[in-house]
Amino acid sequence: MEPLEIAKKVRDRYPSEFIEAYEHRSQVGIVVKKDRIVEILRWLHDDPALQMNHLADLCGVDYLNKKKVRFEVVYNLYSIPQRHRLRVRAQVPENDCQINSVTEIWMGANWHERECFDLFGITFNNHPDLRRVLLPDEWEGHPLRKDYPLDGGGKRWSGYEEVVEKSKKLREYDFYGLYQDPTKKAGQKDARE
Amino acid sequence: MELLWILIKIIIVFAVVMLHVMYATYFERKVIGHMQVRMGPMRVGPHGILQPIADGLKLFFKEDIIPTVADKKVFYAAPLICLISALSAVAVIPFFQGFAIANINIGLLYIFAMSSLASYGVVLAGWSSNSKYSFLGGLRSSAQVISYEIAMGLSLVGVMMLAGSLNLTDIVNAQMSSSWKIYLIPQIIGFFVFVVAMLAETNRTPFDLPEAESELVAGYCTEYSGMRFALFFMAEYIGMIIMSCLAVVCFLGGWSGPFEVPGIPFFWFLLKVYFFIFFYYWVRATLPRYRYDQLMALGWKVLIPLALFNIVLTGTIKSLFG
Amino acid sequence: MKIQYDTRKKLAERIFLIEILKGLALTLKRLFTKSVTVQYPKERKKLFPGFRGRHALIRDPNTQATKCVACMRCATVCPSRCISIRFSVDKKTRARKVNSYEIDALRCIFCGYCEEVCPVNAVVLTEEYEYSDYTRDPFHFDMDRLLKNWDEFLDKNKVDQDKYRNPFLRPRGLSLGDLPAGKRIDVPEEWTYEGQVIWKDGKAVSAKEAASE
Amino acid sequence: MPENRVESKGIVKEDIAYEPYTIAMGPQHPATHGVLKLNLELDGETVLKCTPHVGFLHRGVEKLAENLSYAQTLPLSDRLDYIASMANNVAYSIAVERLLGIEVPVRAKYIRTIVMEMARLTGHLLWLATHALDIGAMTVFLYCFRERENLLDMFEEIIGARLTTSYTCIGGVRQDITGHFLESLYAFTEDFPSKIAEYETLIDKNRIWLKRTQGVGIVTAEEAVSLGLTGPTLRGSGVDYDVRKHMPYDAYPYVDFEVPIGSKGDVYDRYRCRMEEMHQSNSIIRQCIEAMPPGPIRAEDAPDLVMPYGVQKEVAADATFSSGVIKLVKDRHRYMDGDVYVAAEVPKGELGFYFVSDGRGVPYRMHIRAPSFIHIAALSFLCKGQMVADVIAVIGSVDVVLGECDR
Repeated sequence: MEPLEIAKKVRDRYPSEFIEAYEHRSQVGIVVKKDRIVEILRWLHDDPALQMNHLADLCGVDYLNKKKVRFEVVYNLYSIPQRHRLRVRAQVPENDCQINSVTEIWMGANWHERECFDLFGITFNNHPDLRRVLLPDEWEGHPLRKDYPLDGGGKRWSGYEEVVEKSKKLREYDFYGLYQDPTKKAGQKDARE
Repeated sequence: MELLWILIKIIIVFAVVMLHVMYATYFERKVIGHMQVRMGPMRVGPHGILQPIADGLKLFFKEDIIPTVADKKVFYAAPLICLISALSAVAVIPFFQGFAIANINIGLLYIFAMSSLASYGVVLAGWSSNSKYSFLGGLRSSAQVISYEIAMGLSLVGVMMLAGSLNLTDIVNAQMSSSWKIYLIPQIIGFFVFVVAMLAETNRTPFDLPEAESELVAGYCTEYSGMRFALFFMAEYIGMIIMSCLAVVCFLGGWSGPFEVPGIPFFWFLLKVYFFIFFYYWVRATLPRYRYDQLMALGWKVLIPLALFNIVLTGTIKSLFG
Repeated sequence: MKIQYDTRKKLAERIFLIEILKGLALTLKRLFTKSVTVQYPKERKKLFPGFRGRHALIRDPNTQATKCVACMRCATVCPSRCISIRFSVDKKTRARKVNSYEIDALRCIFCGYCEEVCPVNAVVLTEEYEYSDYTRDPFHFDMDRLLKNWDEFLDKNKVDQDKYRNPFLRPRGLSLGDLPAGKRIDVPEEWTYEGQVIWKDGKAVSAKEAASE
Repeated sequence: MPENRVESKGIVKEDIAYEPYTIAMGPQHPATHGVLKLNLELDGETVLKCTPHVGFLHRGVEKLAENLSYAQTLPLSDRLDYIASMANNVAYSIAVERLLGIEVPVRAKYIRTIVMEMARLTGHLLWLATHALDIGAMTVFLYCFRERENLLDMFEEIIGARLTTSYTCIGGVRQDITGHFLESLYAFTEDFPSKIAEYETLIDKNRIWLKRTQGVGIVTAEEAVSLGLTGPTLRGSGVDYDVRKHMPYDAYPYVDFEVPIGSKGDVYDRYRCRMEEMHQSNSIIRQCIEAMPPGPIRAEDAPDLVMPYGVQKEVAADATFSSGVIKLVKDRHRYMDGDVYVAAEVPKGELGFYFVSDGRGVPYRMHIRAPSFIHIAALSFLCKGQMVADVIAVIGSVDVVLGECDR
């Protein structure tokens, strides 16, 4: 089925949820509200004419100061039997930063949603195991948000000082404990200090 | 005088066995290397000939790390149990006519006893390390021992029946005087069971489960380092040599050969043992590893029934043809 | 395409371990074939020109200094930002003069973009790959060090600077018009746009020859 | 975590003081292919629960890409699946080209297809090597590396690097290939089927290999699709989904090849799929070599390598350096608002790039759909109820690489 037709079908079926449809480089996407997202995606997944059974990708996007609604969760769907593709973008406002989980529809969405939670701080309701996946559990902040500075903003993750202390302690067992740099005169400080 | 002669024999055998252990490691690396289109050790000496000495030195001078949570006494004892039991089994091997440190009448049983004692060392090492991987390795080892000890013992019953003795020298002499010259021909099933059990008994591929490096890191010897690790290593290779000797004595006619080599009475014996050791390496280079439960299934469901069938067959033939 | 495989075995195969014996035969055969190992410190593989190794600044044979004109293209394109250049501009001629050129080799990811974009072929990644050290300092290359790297590369590989051709100095397969003036150096016929190779009748021939036949 | 009711191997044990034996497999373990950590809860040697932990190799590629131009991000794609970096380069390039609307010249398409299939061979060879080594067949490991080394030598010849190649550029490839490369590659393809036969002699019908792989780590077609598995891992379960056929890119529409499909979805089926794929890759490479036409290797309208980001004005103002290696993009409208998701079939599965552009020379958001990430997520499903030794076999059969997973 043509992707634009699918977008039309979604609009007809869920007029209150539907915001817009667009085409870019011959790829079609629809923007919807987040409240009934599980219902919409389940319909796309189960409908015999659509059969969007492959969740190719799920990720978050942060439109800080660009759009009215700050976050979007993007579902890239593909139908292996029908061979058509559709992108569904659900808007998630900053003050209500949560959306329902789609793990009941696709088991594989589990880690995608964990990653999105980890890097954007979007909470997924009804998720079986919502923990950070790529970053340490005690990490502060969500790095892929646009207001998160590239260099980490000078903030240290908790546990950083411990590691530094430990490395200082272990330095006496280091190779450098024995090694004397012949090019350096005595009393000159090591470059690593 | 008798005692002195035994002492001299012990020293000779000990030195020879240790030399063989050293170079068994070297040849293993060379043979497997060339089978895998690479070269093996090439650095220490011409074609790496001094590699075992370098390895020994390295292991000897390495720091001996003992985990703080280990059961220390057992941790110290485990490699010694392995090594001593393996070495004491050498005592009964007849290298040529009349040359065995102890020519005892229960030689075969003695070897079984010693080789099962060696696995206690492995089990204790796994237990005392207080490490999870070591523990699993030790458990696997104990499971492996009970499945393969029996199969191996039963596979040799046929030989005992034909030779009518448990004395290893007598077994060889009985073979030479029999019409087949070697027991491989009438005992082909027993031989097959023995070879498989032999690989399993010495924890070699495809049955190297206690130390399966891709699953259990290094199994029972994960926490061992330096010389203690080397003791396990030596025990493994001595075990290989003993099992090869046993196979040669029981199935391939010991030191007998198609013709006599003047001056070297142990020529044929060594040649056959070397072939078996080569076979160990050859199998290691070729086969994947069994899974733990599959190995047990093979032991109990295939090898033990086969060995029992072999006993019945041997008994039938012996009673029919005398 | 459904894969067709049959792992059932015949009785003879089951009993006599045929497949295991085949495997053993293969390893025994390989025991007697020549090994493929390269005994590294004794023998070395010949690297292909353009191997992306240690950085160097090409020493201009006329001036004995760098060819760099401080255009900042390499520093701009570098994805890991490991190149830092300081230059001064002559107020009258508006010519730029390089004051310092530094590469932090530990930051570098060896993508080769710098040598590809350099319009005068000043910076290059040499075929030198053995330059490990015990401290970090030696990997912070300044301009003298980079020029010395080039000399060392020429000496070590006995390369004639005039004849040395690195495919990044003139990327293979680009037509002359696409290249800045500094990159229009003579290269083997095969590297030029006109001389690009295609496959014909079981061997690689240049497209020009194939067309003329 | 004491529980009173435990179910394992179909036997329910109730009302016993019970604590599962937990093992942390990794991040330093010989068989976890990098820095993967699996927390296993065992009953004897049976796995009750398997929890993968990743992120040890997280480098923040997605955040970095938001601050680098499209061309500058390309070398970072080498570091995703560092075993077959050529494939990542191609996948990244086709995604950016789709976003910018650039059509690649035919010769470049063929060259890319060749290197992509070579990358698939290197990836599959390394997979087979480590998979066999994990199951204990040590010799296969070195035989595979023998061939892989030849392929890496060819990579070195065309671009000067063996592992982190960065071979493609937006709109083509960076260097043309040479005659020596073509000839050695053709000779390799003639020889390679006999090498595959050699690996198969050692393991394909070996009874130990069959026992270790058949009936282990079974995943049905529905489960596999639901889990999001792709590539040979999905096709082993019998789902006919290959990005090269479903959404052809580069020269794949012009070549003739088949997609091997398994039936049961166990470790052995996935193994067979990849072995067949190696034959298919070999044939694709030969077809491409024979059909490759002469012509330009970079698109006319491809963006400049020195994408003026940050120092844009300074460079543009200086007229001396206006003639770059590649022409500057003339029509700026190429960089317009919009988003695309483009996937390519890399050795591990479907590697997709989701780009959001806001009209600058820098991606506003880049998301990498890394197949390894999803495959590792599926490990807890696949390993449940298996034995410790099977966990190793399953990890090997789904073929993960942690550089791609952690990004």
